[in-house]
Amino acid sequence: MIDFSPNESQAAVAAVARSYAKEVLEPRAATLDRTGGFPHDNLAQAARAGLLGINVPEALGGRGAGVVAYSLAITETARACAATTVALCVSNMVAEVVTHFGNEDQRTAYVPRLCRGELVVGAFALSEPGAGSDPGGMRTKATRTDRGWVLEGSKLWITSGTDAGLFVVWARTSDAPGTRGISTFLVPGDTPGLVRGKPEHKMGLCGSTTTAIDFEACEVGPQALLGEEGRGFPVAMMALDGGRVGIASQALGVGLAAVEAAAEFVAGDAGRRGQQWVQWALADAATELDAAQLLVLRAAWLKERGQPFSREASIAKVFTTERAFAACNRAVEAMGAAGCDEAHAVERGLRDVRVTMIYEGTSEVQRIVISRDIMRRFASG
Amino acid sequence: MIDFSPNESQAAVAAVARSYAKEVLEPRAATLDRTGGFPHDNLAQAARAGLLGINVPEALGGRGAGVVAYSLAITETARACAATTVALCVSNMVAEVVTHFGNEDQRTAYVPRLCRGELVVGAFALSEPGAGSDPGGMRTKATRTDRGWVLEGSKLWITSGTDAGLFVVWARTSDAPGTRGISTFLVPGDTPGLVRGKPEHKMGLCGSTTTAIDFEACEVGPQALLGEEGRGFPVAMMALDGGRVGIASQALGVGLAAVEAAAEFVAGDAGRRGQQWVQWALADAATELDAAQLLVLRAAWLKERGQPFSREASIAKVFTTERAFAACNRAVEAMGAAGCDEAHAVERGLRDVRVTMIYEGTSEVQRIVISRDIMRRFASG
Amino acid sequence: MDFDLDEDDQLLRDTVRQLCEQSVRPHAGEWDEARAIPAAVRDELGRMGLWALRQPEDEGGAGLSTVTACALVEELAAADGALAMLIAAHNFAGLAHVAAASASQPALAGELSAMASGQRPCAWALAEGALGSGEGALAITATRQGDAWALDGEARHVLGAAVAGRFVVFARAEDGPTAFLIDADAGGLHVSAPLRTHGARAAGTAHLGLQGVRVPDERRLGAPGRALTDAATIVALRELSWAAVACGLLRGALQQASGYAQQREQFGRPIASFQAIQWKLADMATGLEAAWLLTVQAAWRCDQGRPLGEAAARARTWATGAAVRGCSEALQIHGGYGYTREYPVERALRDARQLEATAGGSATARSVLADAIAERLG
Amino acid sequence: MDFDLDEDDQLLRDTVRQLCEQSVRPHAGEWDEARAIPAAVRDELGRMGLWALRQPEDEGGAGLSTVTACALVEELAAADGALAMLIAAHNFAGLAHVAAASASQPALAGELSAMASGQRPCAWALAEGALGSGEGALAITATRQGDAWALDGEARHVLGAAVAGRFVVFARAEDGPTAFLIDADAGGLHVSAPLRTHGARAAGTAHLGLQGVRVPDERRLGAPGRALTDAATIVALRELSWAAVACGLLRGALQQASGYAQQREQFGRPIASFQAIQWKLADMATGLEAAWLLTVQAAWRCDQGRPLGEAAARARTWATGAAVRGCSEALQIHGGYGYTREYPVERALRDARQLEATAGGSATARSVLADAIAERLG
Repeated sequence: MIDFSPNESQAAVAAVARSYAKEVLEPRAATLDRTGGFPHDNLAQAARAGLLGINVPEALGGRGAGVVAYSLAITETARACAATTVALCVSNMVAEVVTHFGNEDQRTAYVPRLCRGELVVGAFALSEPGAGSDPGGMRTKATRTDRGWVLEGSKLWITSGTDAGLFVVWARTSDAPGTRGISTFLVPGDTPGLVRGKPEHKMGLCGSTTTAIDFEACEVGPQALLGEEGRGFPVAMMALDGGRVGIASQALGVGLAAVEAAAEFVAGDAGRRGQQWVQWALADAATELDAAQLLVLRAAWLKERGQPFSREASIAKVFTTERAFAACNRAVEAMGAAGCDEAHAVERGLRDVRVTMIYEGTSEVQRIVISRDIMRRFASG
Repeated sequence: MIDFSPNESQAAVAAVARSYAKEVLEPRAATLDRTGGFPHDNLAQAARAGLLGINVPEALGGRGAGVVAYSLAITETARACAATTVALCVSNMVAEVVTHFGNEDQRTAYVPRLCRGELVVGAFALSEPGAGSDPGGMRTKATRTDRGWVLEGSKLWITSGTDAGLFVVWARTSDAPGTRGISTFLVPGDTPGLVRGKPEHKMGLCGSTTTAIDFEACEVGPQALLGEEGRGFPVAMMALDGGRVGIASQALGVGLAAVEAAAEFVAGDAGRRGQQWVQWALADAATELDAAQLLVLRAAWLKERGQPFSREASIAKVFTTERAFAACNRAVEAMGAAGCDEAHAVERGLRDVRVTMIYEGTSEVQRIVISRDIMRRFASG
Repeated sequence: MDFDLDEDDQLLRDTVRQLCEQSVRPHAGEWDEARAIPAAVRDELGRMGLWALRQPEDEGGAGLSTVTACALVEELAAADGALAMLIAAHNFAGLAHVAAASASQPALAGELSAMASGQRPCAWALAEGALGSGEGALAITATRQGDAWALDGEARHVLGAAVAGRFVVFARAEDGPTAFLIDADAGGLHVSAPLRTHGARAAGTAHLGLQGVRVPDERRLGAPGRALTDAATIVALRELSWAAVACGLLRGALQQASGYAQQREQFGRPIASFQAIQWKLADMATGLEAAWLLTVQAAWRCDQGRPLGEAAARARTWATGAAVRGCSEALQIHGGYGYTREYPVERALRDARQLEATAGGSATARSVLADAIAERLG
Repeated sequence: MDFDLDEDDQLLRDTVRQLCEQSVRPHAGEWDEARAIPAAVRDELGRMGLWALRQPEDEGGAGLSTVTACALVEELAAADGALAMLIAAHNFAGLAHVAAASASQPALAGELSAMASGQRPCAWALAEGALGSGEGALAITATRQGDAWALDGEARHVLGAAVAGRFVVFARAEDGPTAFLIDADAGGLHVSAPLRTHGARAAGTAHLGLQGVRVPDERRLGAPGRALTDAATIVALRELSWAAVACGLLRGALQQASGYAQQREQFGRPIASFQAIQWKLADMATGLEAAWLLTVQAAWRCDQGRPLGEAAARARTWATGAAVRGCSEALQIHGGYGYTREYPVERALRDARQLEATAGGSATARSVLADAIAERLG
């Protein structure tokens, strides 16, 4: 039966995330944005707060709190610091993917350490220079040897690439056409031949790192293979679909924080408070983010129940990221020159949120997914 | 040197159109919309006012006033009655096309009679059921005989199809691939075998007729060929490019009238007058229509100087028709329930203007033209 | 947390869908043209309980939750926007107002079951803008005469007035704005010819005129002077139902456009294979999902007894806006055909536009939202 | 009617374009990073007359029409938004205000030629919202002391303050709002560190503080009490120049995006072959043409001596809006690369956003338009 209330345990996780955000993230967020670099301490504290394995079974060191709780928590942390949040999102997904596709050895070797922060964070190495949205074009190769596999190739746009302690790496293990020759590997960050690139200089999310990773004759053992050989594509799809829920939750948090900050600023500014255009801009932003949250939670809820949620995740992602960007723009407009000054967090939010329309599948990719689904459902009009 | 003022003769034509619109069109427009049918008398009076050959040389019975004057005049008439205006637009373009591509006999046979209204109006028969935006898919055939040509096939979406006295008809005269086998014919409305369909039942423009025309063994003499055999495509392109300026001018007039009517309504309504959202909606609409008018006049001015204007006509058309539709929507919103009542002309404007985003090349077709041009101009970034 | 309708409710929705496919959708174009919905159809829907969706079963209603009632309104709107608006206004405004008032006015209870047949729906005649600008917007006066009232004045653009059997009207009385239930055949009551509206043409919008109409005090709704306060609750319900109508209009248009795009060919392939068309469909679908979740959330809040105003206003602004944009895109996808009345998308666009502008338009809803934000900030 | 620039002006524009290609565009990213434009560059532009575009040649200016001046600002903005904003504010606000005032204050004439070098631009420090809400928004007071004035207070978010050699400030005086020209090295004048702004980072936005700053009466601009009336004319000029900046930003972004889309391949073909990308480019180009024509029309009105306010407000609202939307689409077309500072589109988006929000934002311009409509309707 229709019910939109979070249950107690979901609310509890959200509360933990909220106080972590307030106490740990918020005081440091402006400085982190300015100085850049990787937020080691923030993530160590996230591990202590149990936020690195929210949807991972307790037996493996996680919270076992489910996807809805995960989404609520990510929205809370993103209100304070979107940069730390993206590292947090990805690490949570790495832990989920290893839990889901790993064998017993892989699970016990990595998941508890990911949850405890001992591997700093996890990272995905999927994109390549020529194949952003096109896994079929992947060129990184894994060649089987006596002692396991040798990886060769270049990956791009890797969140936490500077510091992650574990990489989930996709590579081609056969010449089978399209995506059928792709396999997945678990590669610890200190593996020789895994060469971390320099962090990209970005518009926003300056407190997270994004790098290339080169694999230069990078040898891994036979136990590095995650799941079956040639079955890497479904792993990527799970990582991406789940990732979309996370990124949508992140964008939502940035948008909500911007609208709230703008409303507070406006309330203290006699010249703006009485302007209908300001009131309406904030009202529309709040409405759109309300709808966005429902879309995000619905996708999370479906995933939690084990039902298909790919289409819903795409809808949640494209709607939430675009509406959150619009909300940040409206917030800045409502505040005027102050909104464009780094002294106010909405300025950072505007830069941070912009990438959510790009990573984990651009808005364009989501629209392709959604329109394919429509064609299927309404084939005959 | 930059100069945005219309010259005296342009202003004079606009003034003629304005009083024609006020005196003839406006009093009848609501009834015409309600009862439907073809506006015979409106068009007869347009002929008397010299509005059926605005950009046609005086030697052929036209005004010789140029394209800018034509655009200004169409905008004026569309303020009062968009339905009559579309018949007027098409007839003007037919007169221009015959003037431009016709031989001496064709010109003197048809153009003065078009201008005097003796042929009622002219019409274009280009679209076909399967080939709306794709002249390459045209199926209507013209077969050469001893006595001239025989036309066979079906045309669709013909403005003034019920009553036009002269049709410009495109048909395939050879199997040459693409558009190279297409020729143009001038077919008087009373030619046996030219079968007029029933008027479409439309959302708006109810005072103009849109029909199919079937050509059933329709025989025409050798003098019916307009321009060279196989060179029908350039004729269509001229008709369409010029037509776009006309339709953009038409949409502009509908939009301007809606904004002005809404402003007047709001001024008389204490509850709405003070609402900033109403003021801003009208301010934005006025701004967009101002830009639209500049785009339309620039395209008209280029055409008048004999310079390429296809790209500019596409930009003017897509911008003006979409912004005019938006302006009508804003006008209706500003007026509330009254705006949705046929008792106010904005209700009709909202229905009438919607088709301008479709005919003479949809917004989608215009965007293809525009993006092709961008690619050419900014090839290297 | 749960996003699914109960199975029972899904079954009920499927039944209504079937009914719509058989008895509504094929005729919606004719009714639009004729500017009226046949009484027989209204009766048939009455037998399904659609004119008393949320009334308890022992009072002749269908006894549905607000969530389920909205789901059924959405179904109706996917087939015919005018019919859906008529039913929504009757259930969520007229009937809801009388039901709320009947708690303290037992004489009204008898009216409720009579209103459930749909033969003569109940129209709710609050003047546009009255909630924002107060009783000054009311153009009807009520004068006390013993144990009755005399009403004079007019209410303009009243949805359903042309077919209504009863009216809820708002009048300026000595104690302030006061509401009354009036029979359509009351002496001195005059209903104009149906207005020629842009959309929802079959919903019988008309002006209502009252000249010395006598109304017994027992048909007063709520306390004298409190009518606009009471109306705020009803307005929220009506906004919610408008949101459900918008969802149905948009879904219907999306289905039409998607089906058309897969059949229609251009340059030798279905236009659905062009990215520009895919984008339009994707944006319609995304906007629809957002609209529907906002609507269900608001309905659920209502069922939970939580404050409804803000949630309903959000659902209404987003859903009606998305419906206008989406129906316009659906028309565009149909090209020239979309502009003709042969295809239902032009009607959907007109209905959506009418819905968006009706009863103060989204402007009223946005004011509710702006006030709520201002209030939270103190 | 004529839509072409004169040939002379086209040549001049081409010269400035070349200069930008050589000396501006390659360094705009560094300047953004360093949050400053080197003095040598400002000097170079000064030698071209860019710091006195509309000043008569015999007063050390370039003697250009407003149309041509806007065309050059547009060129600058296509290469570097921050530099263009700095030059636009100097020419169309600070310098324009002093030039207007010098007609009745001959002592100011000497300042004009000194301001033409660009070494120390003139910043115009009208408080955000002052035009709408009146002198209450002014946080500076001026007290008469014999033939001089003492100024106290602050002006916030002043574009160019960090590099300015002179300031036009607006103060509340006994007779009402009054404007003054102050040297940056005046005793008691304090400029904050450059603010970390979202965009136009190299334009040196900072807060200006005044503590007992002494200004001789001969550096008063215009009549006492009339400063906000005078300011309305200058605001219109500045809005016009913002519109020209927006056009340049948008054109630059369109060029970048179009070039990138033709080089970048996905699924084995250039992304420019996908309709979704084509649509974005077409909409950017269309919005740009509209923006530029509105801008030129307003500039032409100014050259003709016609009222400028409404035309400038229209150009500004449309152009800055189109620039924000277009630059964001350009970034999106670049995908992940667009989000990095390796490509200039993220800077263009930040600059456009800053421009849109600067000096009261489009809100101020829209208020001008709404007032004009209200006035026409009486």
